[in-house]
Amino acid sequence: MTRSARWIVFWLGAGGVGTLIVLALLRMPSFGGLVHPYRDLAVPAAVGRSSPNIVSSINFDQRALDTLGEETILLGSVVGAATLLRPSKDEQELLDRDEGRVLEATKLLGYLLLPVTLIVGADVVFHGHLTPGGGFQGGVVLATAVHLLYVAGSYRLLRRLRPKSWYQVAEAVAAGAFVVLGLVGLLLTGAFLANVFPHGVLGDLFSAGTVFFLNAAVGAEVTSGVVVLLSAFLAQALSVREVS
Amino acid sequence: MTPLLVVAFLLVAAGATVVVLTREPGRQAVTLSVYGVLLTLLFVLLQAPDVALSQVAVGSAVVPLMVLLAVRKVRGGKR
Amino acid sequence: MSLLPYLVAGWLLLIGCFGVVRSRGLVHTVVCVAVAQSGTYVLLLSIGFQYGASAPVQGAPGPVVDPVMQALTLTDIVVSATVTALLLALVIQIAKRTGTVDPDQLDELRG
Amino acid sequence: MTVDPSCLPPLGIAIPLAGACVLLALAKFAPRVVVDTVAMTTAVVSVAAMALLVAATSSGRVVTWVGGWTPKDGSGVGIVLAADEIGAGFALLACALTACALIYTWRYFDDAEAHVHVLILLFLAGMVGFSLTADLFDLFVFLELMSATAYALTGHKIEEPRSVQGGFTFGVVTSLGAYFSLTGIGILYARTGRLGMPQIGAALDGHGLDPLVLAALVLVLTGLLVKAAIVPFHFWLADAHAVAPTPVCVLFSGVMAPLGLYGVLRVSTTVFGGVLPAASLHGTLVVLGIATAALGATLCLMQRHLKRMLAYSTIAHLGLFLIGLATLTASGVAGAVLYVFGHAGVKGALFLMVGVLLARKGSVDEFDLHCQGRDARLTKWLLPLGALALAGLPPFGTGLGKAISEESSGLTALFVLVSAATGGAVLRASLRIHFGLGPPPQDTDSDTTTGDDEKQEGRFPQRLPATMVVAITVLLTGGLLVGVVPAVADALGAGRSASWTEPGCWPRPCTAPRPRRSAASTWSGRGRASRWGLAQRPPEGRRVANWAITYPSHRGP
Repeated sequence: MTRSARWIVFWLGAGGVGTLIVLALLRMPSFGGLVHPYRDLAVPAAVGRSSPNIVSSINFDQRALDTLGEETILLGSVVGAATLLRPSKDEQELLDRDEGRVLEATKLLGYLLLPVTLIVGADVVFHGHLTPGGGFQGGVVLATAVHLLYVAGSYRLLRRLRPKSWYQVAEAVAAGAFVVLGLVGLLLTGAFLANVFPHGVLGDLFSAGTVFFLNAAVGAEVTSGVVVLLSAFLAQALSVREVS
Repeated sequence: MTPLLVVAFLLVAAGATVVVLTREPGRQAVTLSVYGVLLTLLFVLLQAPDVALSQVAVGSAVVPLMVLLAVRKVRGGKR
Repeated sequence: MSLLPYLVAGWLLLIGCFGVVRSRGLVHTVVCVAVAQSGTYVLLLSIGFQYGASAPVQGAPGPVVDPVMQALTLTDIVVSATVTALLLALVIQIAKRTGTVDPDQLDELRG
Repeated sequence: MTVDPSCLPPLGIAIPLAGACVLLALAKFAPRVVVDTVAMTTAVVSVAAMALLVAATSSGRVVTWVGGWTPKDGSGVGIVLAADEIGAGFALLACALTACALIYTWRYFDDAEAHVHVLILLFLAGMVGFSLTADLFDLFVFLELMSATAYALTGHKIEEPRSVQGGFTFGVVTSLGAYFSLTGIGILYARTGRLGMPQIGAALDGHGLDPLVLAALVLVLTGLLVKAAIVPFHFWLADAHAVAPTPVCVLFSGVMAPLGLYGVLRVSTTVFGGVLPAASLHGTLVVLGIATAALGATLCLMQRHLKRMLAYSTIAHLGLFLIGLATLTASGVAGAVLYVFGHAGVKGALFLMVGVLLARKGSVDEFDLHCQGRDARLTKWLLPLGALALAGLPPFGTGLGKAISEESSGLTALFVLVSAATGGAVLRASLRIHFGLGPPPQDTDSDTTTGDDEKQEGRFPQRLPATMVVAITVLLTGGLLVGVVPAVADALGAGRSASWTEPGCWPRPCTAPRPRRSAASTWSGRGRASRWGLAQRPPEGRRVANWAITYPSHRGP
């Protein structure tokens, strides 16, 4: 498709869709209104399962299948991106390059932030059913923490601390754990992804039943997945070179 | 609608426009990161702390980082 | 005024598409796809909002905003990040194989 | 031991997922034969589970509330999976094609560890989920799962510029389409406060078609029509399907693109069936279908790159399927679905045969291969046979499906022309390659994509591996069986069309006159109950009653 044809298609489509969207939006219920029927059902359901963070209860209990799909997308994308970014036949990963010089202050900041970020990340994962956050957010923070080593300028150290294939195994095991937890529900109650573990007391660390465990599984999966993803990009940008 | 919300919505709309209109991909990673922060602020105002946490981690850190690394590699490929 | 959130959401979606069509570099295209998707976050959260309601955490007294929409937005954000990663990976390979990321110079790109 | 059918739909999603996780965990250490065995076992178990599900649907729709969130007092928060004959049939088709693709793959890839297998299994989980879900947001999630794994698979041959570019176009176009769908889903949620398809449908019923509902319909269908490569969203398909690894092409053309159409059918009947004037929907979809079929057939005849030729023939057939489905009558839908099944077998076999040609001769270019295939024992006879089947030769499923859908759509001439053109193009190529028909063609047209710079795939074996022959034979036989075994047509409802027009059956009949409700009626779903057959069909009471949703009383007009 040529550039001008693309523009014609775009303006026709945008005109049509834009008009339609505006016409539709004029009939939307007004912003900030009181009517939220699904919420009125979901909130008592979450409280009934001792899950103060209602969003987590929806993600890991009421609509857990969505999250299973979401984590599968993550798994597929990580495997896909890692496969797409593999060194091709005429390329090689060269290990001897260490990137640039880094200011001492930056280095120090990187090393100082590392433990703090790790703790914050773990906290976000394990209190996912109690406070805002959860496996996904905490997992991303944890994975970022590992990569603070890169900010600190130590790509080689990062590579040593980050054996890619083991993270991939960890990701597979964590994603598998989600499925297994779902199947446990199927075995015990006949419903896939049922919340079968004791719900505990509202507000306790070990409460909300399966939500806690699914959260942890997702945390592990996201951590290892994002590490694999970032390492594939880092390797492409820093060390994969064509062999001439 | 509170003035704060109005401002936040308008900032997000403006931020997105700037990101799209930034042609230079290296600079776009920066505007994208700022846009991520604007979205985070909006989400906080919309009483969505979970979403705001995700957005700040993904939208203003991980994705811009991947964009930067991709830009770097793409430029390197041209040499 | 109460239409503003929805209009902003629609604007994000369309400006993202505009950017994709206008793009002269594939990395730019990928970023524009991500911007288009951010329109859906704004739309979903705006639909779930309620004046005076608090965040759906900790059993706060009084009404809370719609947690379902927040859960959907979370999923949406994950989808966005992963799709961006995959597309960027493809862009890196295109640049390697063809030496360019300008869509007009790539004969196979007809979209 | 009897299996409760309601646990089968989630198992259909969980089994391939579990298999993929095991494979990924083993990827680094396991020898190749273990990888292939695990992948194959997973696919076979999935086929068995989905076959059981199809058997169970013959006595009614199988409804599963995931997580045990069965609605209490008629209102619930959970996600619902619903399998009927068509949905379960699509899930079974996806599993069976995956099994065939994996048999073919047995000796095919040698470089990339187990990652291709992992991606194929995750792709399968997405397709099964998409076929069975009755939740609109889940539809989006599984659509994205199918898409994300599909981009990665399309661009898998990273050494080839065309492959990565095809994957990129595919990714950008279908992602944008999916975001439009999600916008539509959001708008529907704003109006109805629901995410389950039948629940949204019940809430919309009888309230007329205002711009909001119309916009939501257009937006949701956009993403699905992009996936199905319907004009004007067709252009990405040929670029992507022509460059993907051959076994993956089988899945793309055979089931992924038709699944987009299945989504159109499911959404437009379950969600919008009650508000949409059937005639206008039918008209629009038929026009789109005719344009797609005509364009696909024309472009198919013009190709010399064999995989592109097959890809354009897929576009043409998608147009025909859409016309069949758009009738929204029992026989039209059944015919179209039968056509999809027959086409999947035939097209899959054709793709694999082209893959064999590529592996042996190092080219997929019709001109380049002229006279080159005289010694090919397998493809020499099977490729022309596949071409005839593609054209709709009677004993094949394509023939029966085409016959039923052309009859119910009344567009016989179009069906005959389009299928003959696509079959003819393949036949022409096959005769040129294997029998040296006509003079060696000259390279005159520099504009068309040639197929001679395609890289060889696989290990280039001296003897054709038995696994490849088995995969081709199974697919072709499958395409034949769909046509000759009356049980298949029966199961799809072609033989008992009466039951389709009964209320309570899904998809909802749009031909029956629908009582208009006054605008003043409330937003309750009570009027809907009778149309879902709650009153008339007590024997199925328990299952159908699960669908019935009452609405919180504070809901205003």
